[in-house]
Amino acid sequence: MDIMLSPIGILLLLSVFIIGGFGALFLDRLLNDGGRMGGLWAHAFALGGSLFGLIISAKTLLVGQGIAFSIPSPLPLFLFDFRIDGLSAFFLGVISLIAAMASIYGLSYQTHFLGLYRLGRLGFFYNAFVCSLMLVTMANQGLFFLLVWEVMSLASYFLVIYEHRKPENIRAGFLYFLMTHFGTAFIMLSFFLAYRATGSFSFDVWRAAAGAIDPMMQTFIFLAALIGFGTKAGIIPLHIWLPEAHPAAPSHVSALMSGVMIKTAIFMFIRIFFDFFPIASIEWGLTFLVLGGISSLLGVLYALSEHDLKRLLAYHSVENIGIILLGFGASLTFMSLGYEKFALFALAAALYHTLNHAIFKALLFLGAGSVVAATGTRNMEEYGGLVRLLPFTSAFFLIGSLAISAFPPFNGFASEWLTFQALFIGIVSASIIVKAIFIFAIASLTFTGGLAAACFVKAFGVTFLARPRSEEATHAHESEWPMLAAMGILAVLTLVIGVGSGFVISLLVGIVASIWLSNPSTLAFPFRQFIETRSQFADILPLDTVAVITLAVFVVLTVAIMVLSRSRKVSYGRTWDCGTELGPRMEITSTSFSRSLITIFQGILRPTKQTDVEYHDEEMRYFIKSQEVRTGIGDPYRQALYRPLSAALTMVASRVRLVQSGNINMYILYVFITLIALIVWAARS
Amino acid sequence: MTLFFSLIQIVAIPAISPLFVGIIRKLKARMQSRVGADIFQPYRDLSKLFKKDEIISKDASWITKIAPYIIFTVTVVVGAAVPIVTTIIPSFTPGFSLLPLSDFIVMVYLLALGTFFLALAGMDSGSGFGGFGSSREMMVAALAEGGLFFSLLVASVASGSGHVPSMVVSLQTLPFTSFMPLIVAFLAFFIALLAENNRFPVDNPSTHLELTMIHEAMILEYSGKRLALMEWATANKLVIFIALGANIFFPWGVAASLEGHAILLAFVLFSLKTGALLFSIAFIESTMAKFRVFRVPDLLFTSFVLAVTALCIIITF
Amino acid sequence: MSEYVLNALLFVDMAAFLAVLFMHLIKKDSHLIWLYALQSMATGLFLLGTGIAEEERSLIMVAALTIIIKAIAAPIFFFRLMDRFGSHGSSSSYLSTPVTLAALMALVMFAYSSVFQILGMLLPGTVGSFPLSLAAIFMAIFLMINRRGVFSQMIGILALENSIVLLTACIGIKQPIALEVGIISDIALWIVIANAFISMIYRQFGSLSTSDLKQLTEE
Amino acid sequence: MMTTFLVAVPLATACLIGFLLPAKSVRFIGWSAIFASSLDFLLALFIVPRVVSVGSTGPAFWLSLDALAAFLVLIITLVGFFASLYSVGYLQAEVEKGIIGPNRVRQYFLLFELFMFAMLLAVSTTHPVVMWIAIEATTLSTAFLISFYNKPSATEAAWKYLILNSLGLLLSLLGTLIFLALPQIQTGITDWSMLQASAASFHPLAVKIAFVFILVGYGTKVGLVPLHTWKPDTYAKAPTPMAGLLASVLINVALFGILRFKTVTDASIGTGFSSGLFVMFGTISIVLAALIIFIQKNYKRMLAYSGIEHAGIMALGFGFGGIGTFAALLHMLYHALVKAMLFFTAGNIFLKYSTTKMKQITGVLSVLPLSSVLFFGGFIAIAGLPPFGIFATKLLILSAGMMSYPWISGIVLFALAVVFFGFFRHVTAMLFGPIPQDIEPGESNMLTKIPIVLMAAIIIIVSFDLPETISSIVTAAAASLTQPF
Repeated sequence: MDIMLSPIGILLLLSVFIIGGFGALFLDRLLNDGGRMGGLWAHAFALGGSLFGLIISAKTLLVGQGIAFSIPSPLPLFLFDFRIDGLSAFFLGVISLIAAMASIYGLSYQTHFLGLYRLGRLGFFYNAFVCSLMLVTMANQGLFFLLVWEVMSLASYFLVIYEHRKPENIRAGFLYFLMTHFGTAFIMLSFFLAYRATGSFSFDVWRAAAGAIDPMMQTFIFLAALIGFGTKAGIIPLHIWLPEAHPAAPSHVSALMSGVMIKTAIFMFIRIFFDFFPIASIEWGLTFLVLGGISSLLGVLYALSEHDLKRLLAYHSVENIGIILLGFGASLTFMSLGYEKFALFALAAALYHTLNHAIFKALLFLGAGSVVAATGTRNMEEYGGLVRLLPFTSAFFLIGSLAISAFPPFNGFASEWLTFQALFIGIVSASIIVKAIFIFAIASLTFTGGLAAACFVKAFGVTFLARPRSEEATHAHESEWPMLAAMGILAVLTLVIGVGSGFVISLLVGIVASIWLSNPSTLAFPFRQFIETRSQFADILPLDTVAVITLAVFVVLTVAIMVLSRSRKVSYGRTWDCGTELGPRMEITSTSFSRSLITIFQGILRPTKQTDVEYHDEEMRYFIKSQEVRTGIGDPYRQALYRPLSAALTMVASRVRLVQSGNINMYILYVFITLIALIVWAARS
Repeated sequence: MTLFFSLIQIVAIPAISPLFVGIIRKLKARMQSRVGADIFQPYRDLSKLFKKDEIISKDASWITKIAPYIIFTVTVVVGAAVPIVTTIIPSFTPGFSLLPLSDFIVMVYLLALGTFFLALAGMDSGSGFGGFGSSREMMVAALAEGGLFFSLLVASVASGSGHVPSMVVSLQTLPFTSFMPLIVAFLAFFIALLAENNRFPVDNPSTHLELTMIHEAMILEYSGKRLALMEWATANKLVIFIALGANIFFPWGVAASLEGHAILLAFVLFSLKTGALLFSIAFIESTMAKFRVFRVPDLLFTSFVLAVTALCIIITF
Repeated sequence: MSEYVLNALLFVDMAAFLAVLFMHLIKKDSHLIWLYALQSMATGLFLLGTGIAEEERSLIMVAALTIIIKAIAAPIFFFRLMDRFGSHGSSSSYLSTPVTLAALMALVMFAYSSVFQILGMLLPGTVGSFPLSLAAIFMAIFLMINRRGVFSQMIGILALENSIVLLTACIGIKQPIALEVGIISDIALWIVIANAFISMIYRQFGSLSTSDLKQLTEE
Repeated sequence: MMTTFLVAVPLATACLIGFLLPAKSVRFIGWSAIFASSLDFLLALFIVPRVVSVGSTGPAFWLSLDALAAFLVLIITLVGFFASLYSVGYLQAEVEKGIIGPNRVRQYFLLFELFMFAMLLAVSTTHPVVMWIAIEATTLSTAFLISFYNKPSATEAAWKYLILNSLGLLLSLLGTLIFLALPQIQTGITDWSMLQASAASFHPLAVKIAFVFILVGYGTKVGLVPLHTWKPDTYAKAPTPMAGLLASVLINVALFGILRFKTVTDASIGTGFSSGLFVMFGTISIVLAALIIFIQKNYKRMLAYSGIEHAGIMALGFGFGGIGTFAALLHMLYHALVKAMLFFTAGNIFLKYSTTKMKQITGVLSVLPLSSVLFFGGFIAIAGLPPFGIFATKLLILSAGMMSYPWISGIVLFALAVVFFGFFRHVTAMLFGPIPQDIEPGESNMLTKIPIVLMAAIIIIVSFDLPETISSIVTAAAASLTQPF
């Protein structure tokens, strides 16, 4: 057993990040170069650490043998209990992969903050964030998990408010940390309820005692876990922090947050509903299906109405989480209906989409980061014509857009196709309600696909094509090679994982099977057999043939036409402009692009339009000096849910404040009444 | 033998698609009591365009240059997997057949890939028309996908398989009584066909009037061989949809084997069915007025609802 | 102890109780001081009586100390203080007199209620009346609640302390002399500090009414 | 012998400052105070391991330290040392700004040393009445410290502090005397062990009523709701170093008093009665403090209510028993350190902005780089977020509570979330944002910076790996609380 898979290996992994983090702070203080060396040090160590993590996860999967060990702690209930089995190895792999790419990207991206903010601080919190992300997949004890979970939220909070001179970042950070804390309170509640039901915080005890919990307690545990982890995943009513926080963070961090951090919630969903308490009734599966459907549909609609590039991508994370939850809900429903094979298959689809979304969302965010760094603004209306100035970034962003809109040879399509197959199985199930919900799920997935394609035509078209719409867009310049390298690798990955879908499906089915088949004592799980017998999965979705045929026909066609029309001349003239000079304002903008779809879905989006007209002189009101139109979409969550909540809290608090009336006689009366009441109570009890 | 037959299958749709366009124009002309050009005119147009020089806008990027090729390839690739006369799947070497391509989800999304690049090409030249055309096109495509997807899903559930050729085979054996949901699904599919191929109630293929054109706006900037490819790809797409509509929802007569007489019978039946479809398209184009843009979503939602009702009927009984 | 001594001690206990009762009814602060002096004198005598009856030399010493400090020194100190306040030396109460009397009566009934009956029987010595001094304690607290004057709150605290000492004397707890002296010196120090504060309040607020002491709230 | 020397040191310095040193020698007074408290701290460091090994130091002049007392002595001397350091710096800054005259410094340090003496005496005595006298002495010594600035509002706060605390303490005197009057113990000096030994024979009703008097009495001193009303005014108006000391250490001393009697009551009538009272008081305190912090406008009052909330958490911990007791004791240490650091950093903010209204304070991060970072660190610690110890103790207390009072633990969990909500909103409003025009950035003198940095270091050390001696003393103390001998 080489050191990689032993407790020493894991501790070595953590120490890499600790050295990276504190080294960065120390270097930042030592040499006053604005933290450049510290930042480089931090990102280099983060890269090393994530590659190390990748190796560990790969080895664990190949050897098919999990690791479990625990380190005692001075406090009674606390126990630093580690466990890496198939599922955590997979998530550890995804996290390490995206962290590695983000670190490569970060190596040169961080120089943009030089002179504005200290880079050592960014390096420190970045390492803390990646380290806690990895620990979340390994924790095997309730309190240890909560500790790591909160460290993750804290580190990501500091990264969100890294540029603390911008007030909107502070607001975003505030909302983010508040919502995560609200979510953690619910997670704590569900863990305490589980502690009360099983008597211990260790997940192994929970696994053993799963059957013995009475249904009422079990529903509470599931409900609290749903709300708690739902807040972190960004399910629709609890998602309001996501479009605020992800764009505020530095781009390689938002790639990590959007690609991987929200996946830790999915990881815990799978752990709770399949690993600890695999006794969930069918209602839970259907709830997840409905939530997934709503999240995906509304997520893509809100993305359509956005004209801030990074917020658009953040809303797409909500949409893709919805798709993952569709797969997850389907597997839960099949589990409760007793079709183990289909449940395994649906869960593999969910995991596949988790992997795919992590890759292409990271690619898109890194691309957006380069665009924002090049132009200095996040507003898409000021982009345009960047395809010539940022050739590589635009190519990678295009590949990312193709992947996210689920077009065949790319990985997005593979996982969406699998989710479709899982949902199709659901239609022929027994009861009417289940059928209806599955049809709703398929409908939401179909429309999500179509609308996502529309959204990314807008995103790519407005950002990269045609003429620059603003001054900054004309001065854009291509990002340095590490940033391009990171994006390049991710772009190739989207193609490779898409085309090699047969192999990836067998890998995922192996991982999913490991949840149920790994015997508790030795933690060995039959992963290798699934790899060997991957031929059985090969014919499910052979995207490789699709890719080869399309490429072949494309090449034959191009060559043929090139040869045929070699004698024809190609001249470059002005775009047809009906005689008037085409200015940058005459191109379509992102708002006008999505206006038609917003008007169609106005029932859901409630678009708002505000016109302010300024006249030359107020009385006469004939000659308009300037007119401003502000369009936006309604935010039902804040009006209907969050503002009334805080207003109620303030109202109750102002009532309670009257206790401190300032009158000393009243204070003595409080003491006297408490005394009398307690005496009477003592005498009676 | 199968190698030769597979090559024919790939070449067949691009070959006959200009003919279909010619027939529709001829039928429309006749209904509007005009003589109209003869049915082979589109072939001449294409060859003329291939011989002409090209002007590309200097604002355009490599996407404008490459998009026509991608779109045309997509239509050819999907066309290869659509059963026209026989349900045998073309395969070059034993392990390498076009089976994966014939999965209806792969088809729908490949066609969507074509539309994606078409929209991007539209926006690339930076003119107002192109941008607006792409916006409208993506709106229609997004909404039509629901109806299209669900109607094919009804057929897939009825036949129990995802691949179109095997769908056709098993649907042929279906008893007449349970064909009612398939008719409803066909209606939904037909509306989706009109929307996807920019046919009449949704978009006017023959106009260049800014207000009414969606598809034409996107290829406004093209000229020469790229314009030819675009026109040809649109024609291919039309044939694919018609072939799907004809063979899935009216499956009888599609030859299961390669003997001569079965092929001949299948050929006759296929031309009858497509003739009827072409006639109905032409009929709609000459009698109905084009819908206002914001009434198109209602049409597409009706197609979606029709398809969902068909699905519900199929599942419950 | 003889019958006669027990009756005398009961009478002294009753006197202390009445002193606290009357504190509620009078308006002027100077009368308050007299009543406090009366209560302290009664407590001192009670201690003296029990000390003599049980030949407890330490108790007699404590009694003497109480009388000197609480019955004599404190009131003189208060009177010298009162000259400076002039017309402000009176304080009104929140509840009108009949309602105050009703409340006091309720408190007395509560002190005599079954809750404390068991407690009374349990405790060793039954000199004087345990519930009576308990009632005095509750009334002293109620005095602080009811009166608006800062001075009367201080007197309330001191009356409460006297009734506690009286109660412990009733129960018959034998405290080592050092602790008794400690408690009395605490109270003496407290009186000095409280009066310092009262003069500061008078200097800064210009009046002794607690209704002026209302700025510190949450707004 | 050690304990008497420990207790005597502050008394000696008080006399030294009071009589021997002239008022003008401000520097010398300051250094003697620092020397005294550092000596005390070293003594405590010396005593605690001995108590861990021996069990309790031998009685001398009624003074003996068992595990619980030694732990509290450690906390008092530790925070006292930092408070004295910070007071010197703070007063020096205030004298420079002309808020107070140099001769007031002498009065401050005299009362400071008396206060330290009273607390140490209260913790180390064996006799309940002597403990009462000592706690009464803490009230008297701090009364003038609260009205230190001679403003009407300071006097009002001091008066309320004096009256309410004296009322509370008299009630607890009554409770103590009833406890002592219970039949069997009539002979002279009684100490805790004797009380506990004869506890079994007390009549349950008498014990209950006596404990109620004790709880309401000392509860007023701890500041449990509804007896807390004097606390926000006092901490808002007292000079910040003193407010820090009061908020962090006095709670523990008063809680110590209640805990002593809790062991006696538990010995006689079982833990049901006292834990029910503790849990009830704890929950109400947390809920009320949570609500008022939410709409608070003054950051010193906000810290006061946070003190009330943490008093509630500790009361909950002791009420839940089992792991809860251990966690609550540990919570005492963490809370004392973090609350003191928070107050001292708030003091730095007050020195710079000279207003306590949070509305007028923005951009502290750029004005006071060090204090703001520690203030934010303190906030993260007090709100119970991971890297710091309070996260662990909060979780332990809640999990202990989950077993016996599940519904209450649920309510408390969400009340703590509301506290975090309110606290976080105010802290972010203060820290970030532009620098106001008339404030020039930069920390004040060195002595206001060193103590907070040292405290931060100690908090991190104690949170990450609890030193052996401290964890053993806390386990010993918890054992003495849960199963009385």
